[in-house]
Parts: sequence; structure tokens; C-alpha cells
Amino acid sequence: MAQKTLKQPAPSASGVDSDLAKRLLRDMMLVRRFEEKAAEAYALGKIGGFLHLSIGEEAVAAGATSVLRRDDYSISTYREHGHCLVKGSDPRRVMAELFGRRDGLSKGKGGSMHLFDKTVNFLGGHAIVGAHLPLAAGVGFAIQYRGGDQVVVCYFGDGAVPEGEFHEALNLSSLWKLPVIFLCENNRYAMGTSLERALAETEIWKFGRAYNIPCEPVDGMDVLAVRDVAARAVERARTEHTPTLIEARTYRFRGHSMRDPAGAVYRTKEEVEREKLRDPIVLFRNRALESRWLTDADVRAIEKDVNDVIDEAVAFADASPEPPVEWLLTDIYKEGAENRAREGAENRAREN
Amino acid sequence: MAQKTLKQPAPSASGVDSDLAKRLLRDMMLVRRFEEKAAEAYALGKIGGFLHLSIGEEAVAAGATSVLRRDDYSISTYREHGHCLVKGSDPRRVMAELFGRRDGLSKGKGGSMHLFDKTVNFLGGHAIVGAHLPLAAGVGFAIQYRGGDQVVVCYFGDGAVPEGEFHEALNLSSLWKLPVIFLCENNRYAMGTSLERALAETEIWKFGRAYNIPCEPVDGMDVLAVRDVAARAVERARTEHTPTLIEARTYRFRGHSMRDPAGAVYRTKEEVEREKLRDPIVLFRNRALESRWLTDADVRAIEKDVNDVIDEAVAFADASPEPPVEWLLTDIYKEGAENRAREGAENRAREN
Amino acid sequence: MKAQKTAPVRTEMAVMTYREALNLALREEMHRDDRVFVIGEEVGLYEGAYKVTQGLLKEFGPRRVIDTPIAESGFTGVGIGAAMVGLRPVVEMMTFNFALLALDQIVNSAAKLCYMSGGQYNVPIVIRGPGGPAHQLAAQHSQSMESYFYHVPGLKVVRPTTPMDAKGLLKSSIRDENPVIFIESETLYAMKGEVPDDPDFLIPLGQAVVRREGTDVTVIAYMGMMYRALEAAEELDKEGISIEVVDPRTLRPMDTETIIGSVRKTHRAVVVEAGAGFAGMGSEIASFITEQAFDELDAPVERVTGANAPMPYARNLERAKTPSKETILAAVRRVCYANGD
Amino acid sequence: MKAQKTAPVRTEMAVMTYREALNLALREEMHRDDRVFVIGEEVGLYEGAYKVTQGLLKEFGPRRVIDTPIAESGFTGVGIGAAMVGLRPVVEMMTFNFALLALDQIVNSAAKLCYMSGGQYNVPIVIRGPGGPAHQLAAQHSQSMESYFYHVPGLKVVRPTTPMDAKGLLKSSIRDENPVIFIESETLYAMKGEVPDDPDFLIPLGQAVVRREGTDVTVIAYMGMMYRALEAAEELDKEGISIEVVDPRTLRPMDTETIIGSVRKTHRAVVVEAGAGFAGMGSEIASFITEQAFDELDAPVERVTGANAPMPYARNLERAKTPSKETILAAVRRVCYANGD
Ligand SMILES: Cc1ncc(C[n+]2csc(CCOP(=O)(O)OP(=O)(O)O)c2C)c(N)n1
Ligand SMILES: Cc1ncc(C[n+]2csc(CCOP(=O)(O)OP(=O)(O)O)c2C)c(N)n1
Ligand SMILES: [Mg+2]
Ligand SMILES: [Mg+2]
Repeated sequence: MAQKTLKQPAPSASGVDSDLAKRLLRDMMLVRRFEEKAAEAYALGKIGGFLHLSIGEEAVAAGATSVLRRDDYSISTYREHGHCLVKGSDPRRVMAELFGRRDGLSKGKGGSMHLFDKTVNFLGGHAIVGAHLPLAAGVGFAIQYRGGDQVVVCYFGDGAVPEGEFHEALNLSSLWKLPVIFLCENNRYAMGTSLERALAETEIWKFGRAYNIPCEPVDGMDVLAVRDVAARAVERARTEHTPTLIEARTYRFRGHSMRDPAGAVYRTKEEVEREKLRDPIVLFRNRALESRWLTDADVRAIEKDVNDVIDEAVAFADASPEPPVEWLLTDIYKEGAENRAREGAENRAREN
Repeated sequence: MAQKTLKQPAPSASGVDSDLAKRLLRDMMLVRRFEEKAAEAYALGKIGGFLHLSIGEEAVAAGATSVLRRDDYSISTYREHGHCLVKGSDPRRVMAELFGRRDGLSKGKGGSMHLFDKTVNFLGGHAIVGAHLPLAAGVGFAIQYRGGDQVVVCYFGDGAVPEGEFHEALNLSSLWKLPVIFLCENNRYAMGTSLERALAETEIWKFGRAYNIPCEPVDGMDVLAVRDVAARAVERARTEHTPTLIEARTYRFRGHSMRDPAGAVYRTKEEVEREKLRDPIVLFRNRALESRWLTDADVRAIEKDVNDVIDEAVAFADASPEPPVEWLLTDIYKEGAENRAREGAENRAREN
Repeated sequence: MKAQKTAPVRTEMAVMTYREALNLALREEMHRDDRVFVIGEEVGLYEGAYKVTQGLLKEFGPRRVIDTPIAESGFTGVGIGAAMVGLRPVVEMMTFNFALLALDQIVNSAAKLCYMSGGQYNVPIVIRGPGGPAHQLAAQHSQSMESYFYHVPGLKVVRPTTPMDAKGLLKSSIRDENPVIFIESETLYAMKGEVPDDPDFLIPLGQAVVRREGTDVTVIAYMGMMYRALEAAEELDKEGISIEVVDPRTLRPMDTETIIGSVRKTHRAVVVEAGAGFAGMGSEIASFITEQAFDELDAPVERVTGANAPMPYARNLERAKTPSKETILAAVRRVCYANGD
Repeated sequence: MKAQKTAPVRTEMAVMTYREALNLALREEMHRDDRVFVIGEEVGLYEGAYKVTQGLLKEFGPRRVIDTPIAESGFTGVGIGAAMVGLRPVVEMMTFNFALLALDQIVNSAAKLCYMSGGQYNVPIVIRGPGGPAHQLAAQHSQSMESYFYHVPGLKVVRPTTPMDAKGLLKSSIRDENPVIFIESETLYAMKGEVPDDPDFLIPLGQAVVRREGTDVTVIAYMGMMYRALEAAEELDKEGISIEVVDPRTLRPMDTETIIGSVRKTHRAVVVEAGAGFAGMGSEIASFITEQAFDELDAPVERVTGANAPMPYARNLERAKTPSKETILAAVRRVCYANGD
């Protein structure tokens, strides 16, 4: 999915060919299908807690990730299924994590909001709004420290912009010239709070100017546009260690989480319906067909493949057992037996 | 010192007359003299802890406060002797606070970093960098809530700009149109860290643009210039509830605190000497004499008055007793006997 | 459950949920005092992430019900600043997990301004919202938060266990002159109970309550753990062990007298808390009981606590993380048979 | 002071200050491991607000000694992010008071990433700096900070009392795979003591030390309070009361065995802590002693704590706020004569 050779330059965003079109469409459809199935599983009680779907926003993850190398990093919020899947994670293990099973990426300990996958440099899954922006800067710092040429993409919502950590992370990244792409998924709402009620400046990309970094808005429903702007940002980060702030304008078709019924209080039905006309998957599929990058048969093949993969993911998750109860007390610290013995002592009261 | 009648409009910053010139010069000299004496007392061990002098920066406090009404608020950092004195606090009680005596503004419990004076609406004295900016927004919120026309001036250093709370406070103040004047005393260093090493954008006033609020830089060594820009900001805040960000460019002639010997590591002697040529008191005194706002006799009279007032303040502080030891356990909560009885119980272990 | 000792006698009772009781308290206090306002994320238009502020925007308008951006330190600071100059903010933390972002404001500003100003400025603010374990919300959204607050001089800390307490304690908190940390629970919002109609019904801060009388063992517990303790008590009744359940309600200031009084009667105590045990609330309660009633204890005070781990997501691990009725039963049996009897 | 039990036998000793010992530990570890870097306010050009990082910028250059703006949450997050991908940051808090601004990063990111990722990502970070009472710095700059950390699963918490410990524990902390909160003290930086030259000298985390042997009462204390306890012990010697002083050194994980072992011998214990007492470290120590050695205690464990107040500025009030030798003496006498003897 992500490129395997490390030194190969990122492909240009123009010059789309059939392979690229297949990949972009497949990535978006994979995320869509994954989340539709997750929603079903949630309704059946197989997934608990909060479940946040990115349906409608798939072009951002797919477009940005398509210009990354496998050894590049990405880091995200609790609405991260898509970011994790397109980075290359095994859908089966992602689904098992949502089900809270032992074969989940995090052994079932993290859940939907805390996906991590070290094998593809996916750094989580963070549920405190704004808190992962400094972490992204830290990853950029480490890349620079080692003299590497990787980059890190940091996805976050419009809701994170008013948080202090947005400001701190952008200032530090600019000051120290860290290879971080701050990619705001502006879906115009933070839960029920619209942009206008949260920010004195609603054109989020303009905040980049305050920190003297390159910044621009992009149509987040257009996967090629996202790819294009991300490619330029990645190039700058790789070669000049320059951070970038991108505002991708997108929309979530569902409610904030499964507990928020479509969000009828804070936005109108008409608005939601209007936005659904910009469905990034439909838009790109049509364009790909029109441009003859793809045939109808290609699209059907992708659809079938994606359905199969996700069905298998659900079956895998269903079959995976619950984590053994002893795992409650593992992974608190990374260390050997000595430390676990101590934890055990502290847990005395509970255990006997 | 501050005007007593509430509804009288702020005097225009142009049209300086003898009264105004006297007041401005006296305010600056009072602060200077106060701090020189405080430095002596610190050397004698009469003042403990941290002592931060604003010597060199007096024009900011004097200029800004000269356009405030007595019922307006100001709030500041740990480098706040000047802001507190010019707002109208009794120098004797300020000095007694620095000495840790019972007649201090805060009964000796706060010290130099935590001056508060409710009688003149001086809201402290805050020693966590950046933390009082949201408080200032809250005071502005309360003014608006009550439909008042007061304003609040919030002094802070260049060092607070990289903190997240700067961003949060400015965004909220702009979004909610709060009557707050954010007045940055940019003395180019946060302890030993120069502006260039702390901020991706060193023209601090420009951050105001990110929040769509009026913003401008001003020569912080020119008391009339500060007065002028503050007057405009106050007017906007009073009549339009518009916050403003002002960057006053100033310089501290002394070290960061009495424990930092003039700061020789992070800045050159030449730089300090060059800046001292811009001494705001000397500049304004000369200008006032040249412009015939003041006579030599006026200046001598102010000097004598100020010296007398500060000598008296020192004598007063010296004579004030230590707070009674029982005061350790008062003012933790505002309440009657019941609550203190409980605190007493909690302190059992210590007391017997 | 036995009637609360502090319940008023002549008031009409209504049955309502814990959530509704909180809502009622807010509405009554907002009617009573124009200085009271509600501020936080989603409190207005959305009517609260957990609907505690339902209807408030409609009833009181946007001047008094203020939606904020996600900026916990900022809007908590706004509340503190407003309180310094005489307003009475009720700041909602959507969940208390996010209060860590505002902790400096709470600890270094709210809790200390009265002291540092020598009593000139007090901060009558309530910071409220749900905290503690919730259902499968995992490590960052499901944790006991009171430990960050009850150690801090200048703060008061409330944990209301019943709908009646939710109303009576929230009203007292709003009327208090000091910063009050008021931590509710997502798992209790839907619980129903009797709540006095009386708009002047108050439960004073700093008063514990005996939820169930008994003679053999005192169990101290609050919030969800209190209900588990009651279940355990019913079961132990059958074995002939009589449990007294005491709910502190306010953790700071702590009503040590009521707790000690109970232990003087039973000579045995078990403290239950949902949070990780090391240096938790249970440590303090066990300590003061031991100090003040050492000679009357027939067994060391037992602490029943959550496992010393972050909260896992998986349902079975989550269940194992928090004390169960069984762990309470086991602890009670230990204090009964270990010694004395 | 008795020799430390864990002191290596064949190593050369140098006499140096606590500050120099920390500095040496940093230098040795930076030489040993290129992944180690130091980041914080004024750590480079200014060489540390308290000069702990003196000379580091010159020796290691700006790649490894990084001055930051005032943005605690930001640069702590940078440290955590860097640690996730394999570096070993040592983050300096100019003073630990400011760590509250980074507490969310520490509690919700650093402490939980290993668990939430099922062990995929660990966070080998040290967050260090001075904390606790300092001289007349008043409420916001003079407070015991450990209580915000030792309750948190996923963190380790160290309080080094001597120069030797400062070196040995800091080196172990840097080599640890987990987030370590390492809280020094402004009042100890100038204190001198013997420190092993050996660049491989380590003191394992989680080991308490007996600072003074005795037979009648165990006093548990760390940092400045440990020295007051030693003074009290000397005085009590004259009265024929023999004090054993135990210093936990690491608060999490706590070495309960060493402490319990001592109490089994003396049958009496006093816990001293500088911070406000309610629900402090002393509560936990008193609790586990009581639980694990109840039948061997001749008196309830006494807690000697700071007053339950913010720190006042005035010198005399400040003095009254923190436990003195006299309050320790009084507590020891109480446990000696209240009971048993
Ligand atoms: C610090 C913090 N405050 C509040 C929350 C509760 N919360 C979770 S998601 C969310 C909205 C975030 O909106 P946005 O950043 O726009 O992302 P989106 O959900 O739209 O993808 C809020 C308020 C949180 N998780 N963290
Ligand atoms: C949150 C926080 N971090 C660090 C400090 C330590 N500190 C005290 S003053 C200061 C420098 C502040 O500089 P600036 O804001 O420019 O104000 P100035 O001292 O120049 O007036 C620092 C780092 C603090 N008090 N609070
Ligand atoms: Mg959004
Ligand atoms: Mg400065």
C-alpha cells in the first residue's frame, strides 16, 4: 500500500495513472466499508465506548498518505481508523482492536480511539484534543536529531485549533524547522460547535502565517487536490525541514460519534444532504471513469476486494478471543519480571 | 492618582499639560525609587525569595495607567511593583508586603510576586507565566456580563507569548469581544532567552492579526507614545468591547531577578549600556523641560516628594510586625469558624 | 437504602434522575442569583454532552449559558477571573479527564488567590462534570480524577452519590465562597431517586452520611462503589454480618467525625475506592481512622481499590480493573475473621 | 549518617555537591548514549536556572542541549514524541511547579502510551527539576509536587536525598524504559557528599535505604525532611531513644519491604513529609505499614506533615508551615510513650 523503497521520491500529484487511481479509490473505499461495518458491530454491542466515524472525510487520509513513504510517520486523533488503515495496517487487527480482542493492534487495551501500529509507523490514536500536536513535533525533532529525511503527518480537527497546544506545537515546529505536516481536517464542527463559534479566525490555514510557515487551504473532498498539496508539503519537509499547515475542508456525514445521532441540533438536514453530494468517493470514482484511469470493471473489482477484506476483518475480530485477564497488569511498564512483581504487590488488595 | 469620577472620558494623549506631565514623571520616578530601595532591602536580607525589578520599563505602567479610571482593572506578572503602584496602591503597604509584614497588602502572605489591591482594582501579581491572561479575559467577561464600561489592562512579558494560554486568551477575547487590553512588555528576553530563540514571529504585535483584533507596536520607552496607543485601545474597549494587543518595546536595565547578576551571559554589556541611553525617565524629563511642561523646580519637587514617600514606605515596612503565626491557617478559605475548625483538625499532626 | 439523616422532613419529594437533579440545582440557583452562569464545551446549543444543562440556554439565554471552544485552561481561567470580580461561574468540564489541561489554573490560581491576596480576592467557582470509570472509554477517558484535587489546600472536593446529594451539594457548592471541584459520574446520570422540591434544600459541604446502619463493619465508599457496598451489605446480612455504609460525600473537607464515630461502634473498617489504590483516597481514610481509633480497631483497615493500571478498553479487562462486589465481600470477611471475633 | 547499604565497595569517591552529582550523571549518560538529550527552559546558554546543566551546551552542542521557549506542555510533548520513536529525552522543568502545565501530557500521554498501545510504544523520558518548599518563594513557587504523580500507573517517581543518590538514581532513570518523574530540591543543590566516580554506578529504582540504624522507632522521610529526621535522631539518642531512619528514594514503585522490615524490628513508625498532609505520601506509607504490620505495631503510625495551607511568603509563617525538628521529636515521643512501653 505505502511504498516500500525508502529513497524513491514521492510521485508527482499530477499525472495520475491507473495504478494510482486504483490505490486512491481502494483506500477510500476500504475506510468507508470498514467504518460501515464497525457501525453495524457497534449497534450489535460488539464494539463499546465511543466510536467516531470518518465517513465523508476519507479523501484526506487517502490523499495525504499516498505521498508518504512507509517509514514516514503519521499520528492522529480518536477519529483515526482511516489514517491507520491507509498507512498500511492490517484491517483484521484494526477491527479486532475495536472489538477489544487479543489480536487487536493493542491487544484490545486501546480500542477505537487508541489505534497504534509500530509496523507501519502509525503513532496513534490520541483522545485528548490537541495533545498529539506536540508529540508530532517531538517525532519531527527526533527525525532531525538523527539526520533522517522522514516526515510526520499530524491529523487533527478544527476543534484543536483553539487549544493552547496548537499554538505551542506550531511555534516550536517553525522555530526549530521540524519536518511536520500539520493537517487540519476541518469538518466545520467540533462536536456541536461550529467553526464560527470557536475561532476568531475561521480560515484556519491563515494561522500558519502567524508562525511564518507555509500554509494553505485545500478541498478535502478532492483526493487529488489533497494529494497535491500534501506532496508539496512533504517535499518541503523532507528537503528543507519546513513544517506546513494545511487546512483540508471536509465534512463528516455522520454524527460526532455513534452516540450523537447525525447531529441534527447544530446543523441542518439540508446542509448534511448538500454536503453528501460532495462525497469524495463518488467524486473521485466518477472522475476516474471519465478520465479513463479506471474502467467499470476496475471499480467493481475494487469494491469486491474491499468487501471481502472487511468481511474477513469482521470474521477475524469475531473469532479472536478476549485478552487474558492477566493482561490487565502487563504493559504498564516496559520491563522484566522485577517490575511486574512490584505492581503485583501494589495490587494485593484487589487480588486476594 | 487615577481619576476619581467614573464617567469622565479618558484625556486625549495629545495636549500634554503641566499636571499630566507631573503625574507621568512622578509615577515613573516613584516606581524607580521604590525598586531601588527594594533592591537595597533585598541586599540587607529584609526581602526574601525572588525580587524582579522593572527598572527601565516604567513608561509602560505609567503611560497605560494614565488613561485608566480608578474602577478599571489591571492585572500583571511577578514583575508588577510598578503596575500596582501607579494604579494607586499605598507604597507603604506595598513595601510592607515585600518585607513580609502584617501591614502588607496581602498581610505578608504574598510577597513581591503576589501583590493584590482590591481598593484600586489591582488583580495581582501572578507568577505562572501566561496564566493570568485567561484571568484577564474573565474579568473582561464579567464587565461585559454586567453591562459595565470598565476595561482591564493585562501586562505580560514576551516570554508568555509562546505559552498556550496566550493563544487561548486572545482567541476567546476576540471571539467574545471582551474589553481587554493585552499589553506585552517586550523587553526582548525571557530570563536568558532572547525573542529570536523563543518565537517564530518576533514582531509580537502581529499575533493580533491571527485573532482579527487591533494590534500595534509602540516604543515602550516613550511614556507619551504608550499613553497614546493605550488611550486608543481603552476607547475601543470601552465603547466597542474590542480587545487590543499592544507590544511595548522596552528593556530591563537589571537582571531577570536579584539572583541574576545583570544578565551578562545572554546579552552584552554594550547592549545594556546602549539601552540605558533610552531611559524613559530621562527621556521624558528632558522633553518635559524642553516643552516647558515642567520647570527645574517642578522636577526637583517631584524628586523630593518621591524620595520622601519611599523613605516613609521603607520606615513603615520596617516598623510593621511579622504576621501572627496563626495567620498561617487563615484565608485558605473565605468562610466562618466552622471551616477553620476543620482545617484545624487536618493540621492536628503538626500542632501537637 | 436507609433514609438520609440530613434529608429535610417536611419537603415534597419528586422522583427524578441524578442528571435531572443537577439540572434542577443549576436552574434554581440561576433563578436565585443573576451572578451564576454556566460555561463550558457544548453546554448551550448542544445542551451538554451528557445533557446536564438541558434547557438552560432556552431558559436563560446566551448571556448566562456560554458555549466555549476547546480550550480548558482558557475558559477555566475565564471563570476564575470572573469569580475574582464577583460572578459565580459554574464551569463544566465535558469530562473531568480534560481538567488536567486546566490544572494549573485550578491549583495555582483558583485555590491560592484568596491566600496569596491575604483574603482580598476569593474565587467562588464550581468546576463540575463527570469523572471516574465509564463504560469502555479506555485509559484517557476513564479514570478517577479526584486525586489531583483533594490534596490541595484552598479547594473543596465533592463527589455526590445520589440524586438528592447531586441537588443539595451542587447548590451548596454554587453558594460557597470558594472553588469547589464537583465530580459527577457518567454511570450515575440515569439513576433515579427522591429529590426534595424545596429550592432552599441544601446539603452542607463537609458532612458525611450513613447510608445504611450496621454494627459489625464500617464500609466507607462513594459514587458507584457505594452501591456495590450496599449490595455486598445485603449479601453479608444473610451471613449475619451487619454492615454500616458511610458515604463521605465531600472529600475535602472530610467529615472525619462521622466516619470515626461509626468505626468506634463497629471496630472494623473497609474503605472502597474505584481508582488505582496507591496513595489514593483510601490511604487517607485508612490513615485517619487508624490514628484516631487505633485502640478500638479489631483489625487493620482494609483498602479495596481499583487495580494499579490504566483503564483498559476490553470489556473483560475493564471489569477486572474496578472493585467488584466480590472483592468487597472478601475484604469484609478478612476484617471480620482475621482478628478479634 | 551511616554508610548506604547499596554504596559500591571498590569505587573511588569524590566529594561534590548534589548539583554537581546531577550534572555528572547527565554528562556520563550523554557520553554513553547519543540518544540522550537535554531539553528545557534555560538549560543551554544560561546553563540552567539552578546550574544543573552547567557546561553541557559547551560540551555537547546545541543538537543535544536544547533551549526552549516557555511552553511546558509543548516541549514536554516534544520529549514524549521523541521518546516514542526511540530517543531518550531528559526534560528539565525549571521548577516542578510548572509541570502542572504539562500534566496532561505526562499523565495522559507519557504514562499511558505503553499500555494503550499494548506495549508497542514505550516512553523512556526523564522529567526532572527542583520541587518542594523553597525559601520564601510563596504559594505558586514553593509546594510539594510529587502528589500529582505518584498515584499514576505508568509513571515512576524519584526523590533523591543525597548527592550519591542524585547521581545513581538519575542515571538509572535515564536508562529506564519508562517515564520517570525525578524531583530534586532547590534547598539541596549546594549540599555536599561522597559520590562514586564509577560511570557505571547506578542505584536501582524502587530500593529504599536505611540511612541510620536504630531499634526503637522507624522514621520514614526523604529530601530535606530526612535531614531533619537525622537531627531529631541525634537528639533522641541522648534520651536513650534509638531511631532508625529509612529513606524510600523512589516513591513509585515503593520499596515496601525495606520499610516493613524496619517496622517489624522497631514496632513503631513515624512518617514525615514536607507537603500538606491530607492524602499525601504519608497517608500511603502509614496505610501499608498498618496493613502489613498491624499486629506488630505498638502505636498507630504517626504522620508529621506540613500544614494544610498554601505556602505563605512571610518568613515566620513559612517556617511554621513545614515540619521542624521539634514536630518530629514530639511525634516520636508520642509513639514511644502513648502505648506499649
Ligand atoms: C482536551 C479535550 N477536550 C474535550 C474533549 C471532548 N471532545 C472529544 S472530540 C471533541 C470535538 C473535537 O472536534 P474536532 O477537533 O473538530 O474533531 P472532529 O471530531 O470534528 O473530527 C471534543 C470536544 C477531548 N477529547 N479533549
Ligand atoms: C509557566 C512558567 N514557566 C516558567 C517560569 C519561570 N520563569 C519565571 S519568569 C520567566 C521569564 C519570563 O519572561 P517574560 O515573560 O519575558 O517576562 P520578563 O521577566 O522579561 O518581564 C520564567 C521562565 C514561570 N514562572 N512560569
Ligand atoms: Mg471538527
Ligand atoms: Mg521579557
